[in-house]
Amino acid sequence: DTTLTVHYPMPGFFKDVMDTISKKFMEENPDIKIQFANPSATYEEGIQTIMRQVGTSEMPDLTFIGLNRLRMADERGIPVDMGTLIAKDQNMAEQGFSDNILKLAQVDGKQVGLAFATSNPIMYYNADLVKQAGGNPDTPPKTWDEVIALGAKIKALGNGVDSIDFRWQGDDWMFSALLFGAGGTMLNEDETEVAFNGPAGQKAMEVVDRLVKEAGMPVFTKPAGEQAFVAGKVGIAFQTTGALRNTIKNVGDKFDLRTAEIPLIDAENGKLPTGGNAVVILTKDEAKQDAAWKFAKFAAGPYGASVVVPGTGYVPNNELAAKSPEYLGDFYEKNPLFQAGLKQMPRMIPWYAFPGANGVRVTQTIVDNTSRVVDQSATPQEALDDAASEVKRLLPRK
Amino acid sequence: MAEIVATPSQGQTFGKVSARSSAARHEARTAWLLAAPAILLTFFFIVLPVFAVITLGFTDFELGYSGFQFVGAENYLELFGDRTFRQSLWNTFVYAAIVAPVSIFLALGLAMLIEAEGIGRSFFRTAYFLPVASLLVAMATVWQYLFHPSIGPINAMLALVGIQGPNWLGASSTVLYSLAIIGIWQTVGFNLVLFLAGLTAIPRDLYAAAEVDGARSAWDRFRLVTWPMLGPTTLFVTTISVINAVKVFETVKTLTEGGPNKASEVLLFTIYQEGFVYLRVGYASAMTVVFLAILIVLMIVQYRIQDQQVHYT
Amino acid sequence: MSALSLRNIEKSFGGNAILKGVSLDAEPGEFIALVGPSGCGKSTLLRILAGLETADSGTITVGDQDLTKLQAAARNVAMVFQSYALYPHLTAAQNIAVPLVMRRLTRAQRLPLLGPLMPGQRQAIADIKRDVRDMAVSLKIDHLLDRKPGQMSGGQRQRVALGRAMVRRPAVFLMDEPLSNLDANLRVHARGEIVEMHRRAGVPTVYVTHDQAEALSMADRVAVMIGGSLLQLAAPAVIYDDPQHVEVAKFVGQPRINLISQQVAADGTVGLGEARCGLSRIDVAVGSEVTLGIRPEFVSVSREGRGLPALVERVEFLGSEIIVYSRLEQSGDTMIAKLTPAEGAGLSTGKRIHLAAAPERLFVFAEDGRRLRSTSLIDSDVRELAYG
Amino acid sequence: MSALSLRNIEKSFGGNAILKGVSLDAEPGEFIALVGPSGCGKSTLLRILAGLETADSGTITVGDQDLTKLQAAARNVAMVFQSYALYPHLTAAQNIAVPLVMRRLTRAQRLPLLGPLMPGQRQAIADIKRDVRDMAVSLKIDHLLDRKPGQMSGGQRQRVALGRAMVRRPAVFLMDEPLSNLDANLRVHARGEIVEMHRRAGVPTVYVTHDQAEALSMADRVAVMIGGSLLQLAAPAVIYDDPQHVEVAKFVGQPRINLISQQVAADGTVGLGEARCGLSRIDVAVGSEVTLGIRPEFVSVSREGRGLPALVERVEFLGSEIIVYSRLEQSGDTMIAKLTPAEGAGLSTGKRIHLAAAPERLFVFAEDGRRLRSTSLIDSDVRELAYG
Amino acid sequence: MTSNGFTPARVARLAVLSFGALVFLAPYIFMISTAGKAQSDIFTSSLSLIPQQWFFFENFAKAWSRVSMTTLLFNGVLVCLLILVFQVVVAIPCAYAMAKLKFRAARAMMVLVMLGLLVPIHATALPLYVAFDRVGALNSYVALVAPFTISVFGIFLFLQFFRSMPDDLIHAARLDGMSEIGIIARVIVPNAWPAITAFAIFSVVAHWNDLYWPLIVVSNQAYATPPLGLLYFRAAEAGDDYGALMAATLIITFPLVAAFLLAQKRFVEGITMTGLKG
Ligand SMILES: Nc1ncnc2c1ncn2[C@@H]1O[C@H](COP(=O)(O)OP(=O)(O)OP(=O)(O)O)[C@@H](O)[C@H]1O
Ligand SMILES: Nc1ncnc2c1ncn2[C@@H]1O[C@H](COP(=O)(O)OP(=O)(O)OP(=O)(O)O)[C@@H](O)[C@H]1O
Ligand SMILES: O=P(O)(O)OC[C@H](O)CO
Ligand SMILES: [Mg+2]
Ligand SMILES: [Mg+2]
Repeated sequence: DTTLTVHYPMPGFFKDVMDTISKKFMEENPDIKIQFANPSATYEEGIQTIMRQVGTSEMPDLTFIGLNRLRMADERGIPVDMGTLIAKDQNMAEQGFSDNILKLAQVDGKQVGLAFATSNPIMYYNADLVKQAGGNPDTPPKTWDEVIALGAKIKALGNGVDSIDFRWQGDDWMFSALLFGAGGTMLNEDETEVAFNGPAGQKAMEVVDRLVKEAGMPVFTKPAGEQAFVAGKVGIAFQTTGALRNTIKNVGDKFDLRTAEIPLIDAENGKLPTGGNAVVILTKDEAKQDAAWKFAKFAAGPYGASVVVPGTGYVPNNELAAKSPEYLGDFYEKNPLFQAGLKQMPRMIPWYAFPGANGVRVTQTIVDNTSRVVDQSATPQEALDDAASEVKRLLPRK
Repeated sequence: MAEIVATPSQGQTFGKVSARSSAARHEARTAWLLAAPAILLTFFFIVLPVFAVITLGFTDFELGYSGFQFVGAENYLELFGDRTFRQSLWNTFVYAAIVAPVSIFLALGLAMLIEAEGIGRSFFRTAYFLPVASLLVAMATVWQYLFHPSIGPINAMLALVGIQGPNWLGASSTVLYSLAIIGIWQTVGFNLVLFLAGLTAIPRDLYAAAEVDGARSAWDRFRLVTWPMLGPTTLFVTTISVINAVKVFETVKTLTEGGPNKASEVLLFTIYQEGFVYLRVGYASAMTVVFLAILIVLMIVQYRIQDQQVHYT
Repeated sequence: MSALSLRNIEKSFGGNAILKGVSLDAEPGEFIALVGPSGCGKSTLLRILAGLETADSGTITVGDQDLTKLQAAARNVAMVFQSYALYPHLTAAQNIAVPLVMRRLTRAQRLPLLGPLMPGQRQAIADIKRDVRDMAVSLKIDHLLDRKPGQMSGGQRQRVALGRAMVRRPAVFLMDEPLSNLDANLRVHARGEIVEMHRRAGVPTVYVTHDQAEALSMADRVAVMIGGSLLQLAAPAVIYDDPQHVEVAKFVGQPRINLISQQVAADGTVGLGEARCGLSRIDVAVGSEVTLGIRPEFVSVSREGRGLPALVERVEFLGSEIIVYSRLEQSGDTMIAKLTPAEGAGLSTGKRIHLAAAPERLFVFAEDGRRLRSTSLIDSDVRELAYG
Repeated sequence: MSALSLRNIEKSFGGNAILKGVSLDAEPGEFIALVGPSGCGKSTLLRILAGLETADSGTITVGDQDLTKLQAAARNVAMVFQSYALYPHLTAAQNIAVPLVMRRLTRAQRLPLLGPLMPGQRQAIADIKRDVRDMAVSLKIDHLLDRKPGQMSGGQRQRVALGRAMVRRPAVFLMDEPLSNLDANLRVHARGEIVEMHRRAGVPTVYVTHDQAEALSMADRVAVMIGGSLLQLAAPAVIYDDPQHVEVAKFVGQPRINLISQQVAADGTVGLGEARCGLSRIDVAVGSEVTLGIRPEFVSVSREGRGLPALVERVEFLGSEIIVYSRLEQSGDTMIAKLTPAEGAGLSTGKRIHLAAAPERLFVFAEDGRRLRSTSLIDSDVRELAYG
Repeated sequence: MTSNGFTPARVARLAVLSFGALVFLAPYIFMISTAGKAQSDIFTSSLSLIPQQWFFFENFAKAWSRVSMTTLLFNGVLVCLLILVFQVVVAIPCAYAMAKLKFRAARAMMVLVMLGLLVPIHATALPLYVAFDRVGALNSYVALVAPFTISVFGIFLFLQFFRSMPDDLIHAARLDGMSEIGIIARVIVPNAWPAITAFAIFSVVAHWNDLYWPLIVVSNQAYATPPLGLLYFRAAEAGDDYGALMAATLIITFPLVAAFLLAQKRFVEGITMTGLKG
């Protein structure tokens, strides 16, 4: 018998999903036992916990790492290289792991994990408020200008109703959504210069600024924004599709919840960052590695995806799951709210991961400076410049 | 004693001397034995770690990497220029400067009211003490909701009287004060109980004497008897309150993560971030040393000021 | 009009009647000692007088002013507490100054920082300082003025407490066992000081004590309170020599008065051996139970001859006197006799002695404790005179 | 061999010599009272005896056993403390049982849960219970055995403390002011009980008090300690009537002895008015300073006639006696006289009186306090006899 | 002092106290109300304390099943109990020696105690973490308990209390034949219950609620203490199930509140007697 210790982040999203998957896995593999380590609240805390535990007996055998933190993990030599395991396995594609999908969890071509849950940012809106504000909920805004105009109208409803909640807190993901949507990048090609303060970045940050100035977006903390939205006090929210299931539950039948694709500054070439995480094998124990590999494939495989997608709102990361009637089947037809994320899948590119030891700090710097724009204590330009110079300092000197 | 040890031959000649020192030695040996566990544990869990922190403060030790180098005062120099750390120092100071005095005086006032009141003493005592006994991690969620800018009860009530409530935890201008309110809420009960105990210990005769002496108003009696007699309690309460305020961590960790834009970054949170999140133990140790130094200086200053005024019977 | 007058003061705590209608008048400058066993209500009465406690009924007047409804702070009454109740954080000088500061300075003048800016404050403070010093000089504690109570001995603290009470020239002066915290020698000395101080101040004083020696030696009149009632209020000698109640006789006098229960004989007399007293028929019936009292110093002891036979149980030598405890052979009552060393020489436990008493020294008390009128007789007179 | 013997005990605290070489022997069954003013070292001596404090030098023997090096727990010495020091959480019975439990049960037998399983424990406990009950019966507290100290009166607590000390039949019995927490009446009563108990137990006892009446009335011998030295150890009457040191005379006797400084006259005499004493030339030179002492009860007062003129300063009425404080017109010394109420009748402050004393009642003390041999003379004898 | 009548001053006093109590209890009122609400009923635009549907049972059931509440409570009780027992067992003999025995180190120890009072676990957490890591003791009850086995605050508190205990009592015990350990066990401890209770409340409240240290040394749910458990339970993103969270909070808060209610009289008494008031 083998016992695998599994660690994962964001129990709010994944607790139920993990329980279901591990139960099923243990039924199918009676000789392997799954036990969970304490989950971490965020991807960042997750990776920090693992980094602290490396080399100690506390280190779990498997963990789920945010896609943007795989690079950091790899730089410290934490994950087991899955290349050899894949080579042994031979029929990955048949199990639904296309090359495209495998790529999501590669760092410099090295397979460090298997993507488990993938997401992109979408627009949630309160159809009732949109209607009250004179909009048509069936044709949600397609550009940021339209969003801002609609937001201003919603704000004008008064009665404590807020217009927009743009989820800029926590990490740089939503900023990336604006930046990539404008065709920008974080650093230049060879990662020697900061690039997010270029024209694309300026456009991105200006959107944030205008959301506040023109559409009256308030300064929400993360939970405050969520709560206000599900309470029916916010017109439009932008955040990960992964939060969909929870949002549906929290809204109940208080109002008519809808979703739509997120506007892009560059509607033609704009891209979106891929959120989510990948399962990573940590154990160096050969015997355990086999069991771990089995579990990793199971979780990231079609069965896993068929649990993750309906249970959270993530988009399918496994082609088999997406297409085979055995798994998701007619799920999307029956659940139109889930379609927004699905439709955006072609635009998904990797969530950019900064090089070096200070990755977490870098993203924190971007968040801090975005907050200055949100609370209007800095202009977009100032915020970008400050962020750029700070990030430059934090990047590894080459 | 020292001389006797130095000249054992003399000690032998006078039986009386050895009798005395043997009894005294026996007592001292017993005392050592009884104190030994405490001394050992203090050494291992307080003294040694403090020295370790001081030492680590001069290294570049990082968790996850083995080995480290001594870097002299580099960490301290870096601290000097660290915007986050300066912000964090200032925030901690502001927080403590609000929470400690308010929670002390509020507790004192409430304690006197409860003491003067016959009924419901144990109800009030419990009601005010409850926050002390409850999980901040959990209560933070409630506070987050209470403070919610648009759907929160506090702003809803303010709206009833026509006041546009602030964005309590969301705005960098108010976040620290909001945390201070929670801090006060959590500390008052503790101080209150201490003050209640202090009040019961004041001899009733002193109040009688004050009345006979012509202290007509409650304020006069407070100035003449209550306040001076509570001196030692106040000293203790102040010490505990200041230390606790400087140690604020849980609310920041659970409610704001230091944000927005470091507006609620406080010392312990910064140390935690550096040490356990960014894993820079050496740098975090240097911060810890500064933190300890601040505590010690604060206490010395406070004792100096209060010692002159506090009366111990 | 008396200087201080209490009329029918009643007080109960939670249903227990503690004071059962106490009335008392003091002349100007009179020193009244209030004695009684512990718990009889002395402190309660004093606290009512001071306004620290409110009576359930009754009135208090000082001079021609009715104090009953005034607050303590508004009465011009000073009090010295058993615990002294000095403010531990203030120096002796500050302690003594408190009542003056409270009365002479306005609220504004007392403010910590602003006070000195108020008009007249400087002058008033200078006056207070002078008065405090004068008081301290007269109590011989001017060298202690800068000390705090914690740094003073019991006797010194007591004087500071006296100073604080006297400095404001009160209309009435109250003291609640001010000497009970002092040791025996200091206590005797302090008695003299308080009497002296009282004479100079000339203020009516009520002095509570449970030490009867203190009461007898210091007071103009002694009020004996027992169980919430004033049983007798009279000059010390009267209290001692002419007690109106058995409890008064019992409480006053050291060693305690000898008390013997007896039935009134058919001839209407009671007595001890040959010393007999006649009682009035109006007061008491033949055969009813009465109590005879005789003070130890009036019991005479002889080795042989007349008197009631008794066995010595214990002899206590006290230097200038000897106390003999013996048991009467007939009745089994214990009798205490107080003798000079010469008289008591050679007495020891187990010896047989004879006790006698002068009939004019016998007190007779009725069953309810009241003193009965009696005529002293010697045995031979009885048949002729008594019960006539 | 004496039952208890202290040899040359010395003790200092932080450089202050508290005991300056104290030696003391007690016969089997003797009751010794140790008196002295507060702070003279009485408790310290007792604590050294008990082994609670170690002496700097000196030896302690009980019977023929040298205790000096033994720990308190190993000495068979019992002590009753001023505060009684009863265990507040234990009942009276448990309190009394403690010393027996500690001595008769092994460590294993005392264990909370395992104890009862040990062989012999049951029997030992039954014995202890019986002994405790016997003790309680003899102290008349058997009805209190289940109460805790908090539920008992002062007198009852004191008896429990006595019971705890006596139950183990100690070789020496020590008491440190056991009565000082009781009120006056109870104190007189308790004195008798302790003496009685001591007589029955027959254990040498050292009894510390600062109340001289207690010492005189209870002890076989009284040890007067002043400033860390034993000044006199003798029977009570000897201490009172024949003090060997001025401090002893001063400390014993209530009211205090009258002391008057005088220079030895050219004829080698000193005296008070006509009552004069001759001194031996060997003891003291003409013109040197001595102190005359006369007890208040031996001062006689007359309104006119012979004797030294004096002004009455204060008259204290104490029921059975009257104390008169007066100031000698010539020397300005204060003199205290103790009179019967009859003798004192009519005296009041400011009256002029004449004081006289019997020469044989005069004590003469040298400057260093030693008592001087003296011969009593009356004025007319002086020329002929003195300084011969 | 406390008359039976309702004077205006008294009414004002009661009003102030009651209002204050209401403010202090407000978070609990919301907590209880939320614990009874369905998920979609919690964040609404209307303020209502009364749940629309009665959801207490569901929420408590969920709280109980979604985190292993029994494990959390067990861990909390075990850790607090172990800490308390060690602290008391270590501090009492030490405080006794410092208060009642003569030995040269007493003075130095007093200084150590005063300094120790100033050093919170937060300051020593880093090296302690490194040390526990090195000896492989992370994620264990040892790691949760060991650093708190010494409580300088406890020593300080007991010291104050013992100083006020009469020397005579200890002398009597020595004369009765007790060893020093015997004195502690048979005389000191039975009479120190008020102080022990007061200390117990301080200690249990602090450690039951402590998040900092468990967060650092525990990553395995089997050793999670209540606050840690709640932290995991709390939604990481998107308002998760607040009703269940509040129910869990109530479950975890209850033991402490009950303990305080039971012990409060002794607690106040204990503080009074330990001379914290001076
Ligand atoms: N505030 C109170 N509440 C209830 N009972 C009281 C109160 N104050 C006094 N008593 C009771 O009233 C009685 C008289 O008390 P008081 O203090 O007047 O006695 P005392 O004569 O001064 O005694 P002592 O000589 O011991 O001082 C006592 O039985 C006491 O218990
Ligand atoms: N442990 C100690 N350290 C320093 N000084 C002490 C100590 N114990 C006693 N003393 C001093 O020794 C002197 C004698 O003390 P002791 O207690 O023996 O007096 P005492 O005769 O019993 O007085 P009292 O009648 O007041 O009880 C006092 O001055 C006291 O201050
Ligand atoms: O939740 P995910 O995995 O979609 O990641 C999105 C970011 O964390 C949201 O800020
Ligand atoms: Mg009284
Ligand atoms: Mg003593």
